[in-house]
Amino acid sequence: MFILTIEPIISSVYQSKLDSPEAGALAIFEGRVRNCNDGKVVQSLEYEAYTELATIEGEKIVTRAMEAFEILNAICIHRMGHLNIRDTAVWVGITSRHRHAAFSACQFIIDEVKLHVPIWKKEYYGNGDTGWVNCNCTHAHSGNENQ
Amino acid sequence: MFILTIEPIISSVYQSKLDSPEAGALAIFEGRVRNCNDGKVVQSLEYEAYTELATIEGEKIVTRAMEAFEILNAICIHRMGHLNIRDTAVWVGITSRHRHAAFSACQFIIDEVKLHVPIWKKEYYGNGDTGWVNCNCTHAHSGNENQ
Amino acid sequence: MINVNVEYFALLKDQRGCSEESVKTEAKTAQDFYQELQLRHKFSLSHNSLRVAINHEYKDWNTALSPNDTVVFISPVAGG
Amino acid sequence: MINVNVEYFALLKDQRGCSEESVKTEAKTAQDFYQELQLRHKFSLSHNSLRVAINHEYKDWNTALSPNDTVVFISPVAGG
Repeated sequence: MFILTIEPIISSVYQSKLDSPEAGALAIFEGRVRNCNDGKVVQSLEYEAYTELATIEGEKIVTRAMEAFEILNAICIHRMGHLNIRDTAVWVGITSRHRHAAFSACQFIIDEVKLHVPIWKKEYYGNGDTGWVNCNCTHAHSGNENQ
Repeated sequence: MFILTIEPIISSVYQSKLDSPEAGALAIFEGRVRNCNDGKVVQSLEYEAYTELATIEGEKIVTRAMEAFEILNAICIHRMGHLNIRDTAVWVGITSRHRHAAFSACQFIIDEVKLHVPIWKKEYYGNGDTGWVNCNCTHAHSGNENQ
Repeated sequence: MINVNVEYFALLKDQRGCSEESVKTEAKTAQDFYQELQLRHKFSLSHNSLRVAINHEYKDWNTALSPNDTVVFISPVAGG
Repeated sequence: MINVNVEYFALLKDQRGCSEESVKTEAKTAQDFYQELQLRHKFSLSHNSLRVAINHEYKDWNTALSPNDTVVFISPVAGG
């Protein structure tokens, strides 16, 4: 299951969906908004998605994980919109009988999501500038965003 | 932080202790009671610890993880006493700036805890037998436990 | 001359100043089409830094465009 | 002849039928001491499957015992 949501991600809500009497292991990864990136003070950030393709690519990744690892279930949730420091941006939860498969699948999903799912992140810095991460393109606060 | 507890482990309680504005990653592992082990139906189980040494060895493992990996915080909680299927037996939570360190430290801690911390697990099977896991020693329900 | 729908996200949306437009083009491939738009709108990223999706599917840059295709140029992603 | 405190856990506690006892012994090392107790109480596991802790610290089997040591024989652990 892969979901894009604008609601805050509550770990316990998704954990309860993973409950299973056969599951001996649960591995969870949460990506959270840090107050600092590349040496710059980050105040908040905004996630934007190309929703149709992001959903398709996200589901493909979760399906590939279910096939490639001995796991029972896999959920990946990505938050959209404006997020503050400490907010959870992405949540991945995996259940399996034995723990190694859960860890491997959890890492696989977050690695693949970061590479292939069309989601972008705009950082808002302490000095008023903004920048699209990975695009080498910080804009000054007063600058023309169309340049 | 390494803790032995007889109380149910509530993930959200320990997650909130790991909150930090620098943390970009949170990796969690939960070991849960499965309904099946080695082909036998498990109904419940009991954890027993040599408390003094378990606490010392557990703290050593968490300290080694803090030194060996680029992480911000690490917590490991192990439940004691009688547990039912789906209950959380062990909880490991790690925060870090970047995700790889969190995953590595989380796996390191659970691997080391399983190897070195003096905690034992007695399984109660569907047919009334019991057995100490890893001791090659299932006992029939009616048998003399002193044999 | 065919009609193609373009959706913009993130940096490209900021640089174009809109999120969607319909464009008449003689471009034969996705790459030709991007280069045409890059010139017109002064997009800062070359096609080498981007991927292209046509009708919600990642495609090669040399894919031919068909009338009414929905084209999205995908700047470096940063989910997670 | 020295006096040593022994604590039992898990399988060894079941096989001994108690969790703690004080034992007078002439055993020089932890290994000698375990073998003495194994014979007396018919413990099923040989010392090769166990580890030994003295005064809440893992020790080698050839560690010498001192009066009033607390000794724990640790059967294969199964935490997690």
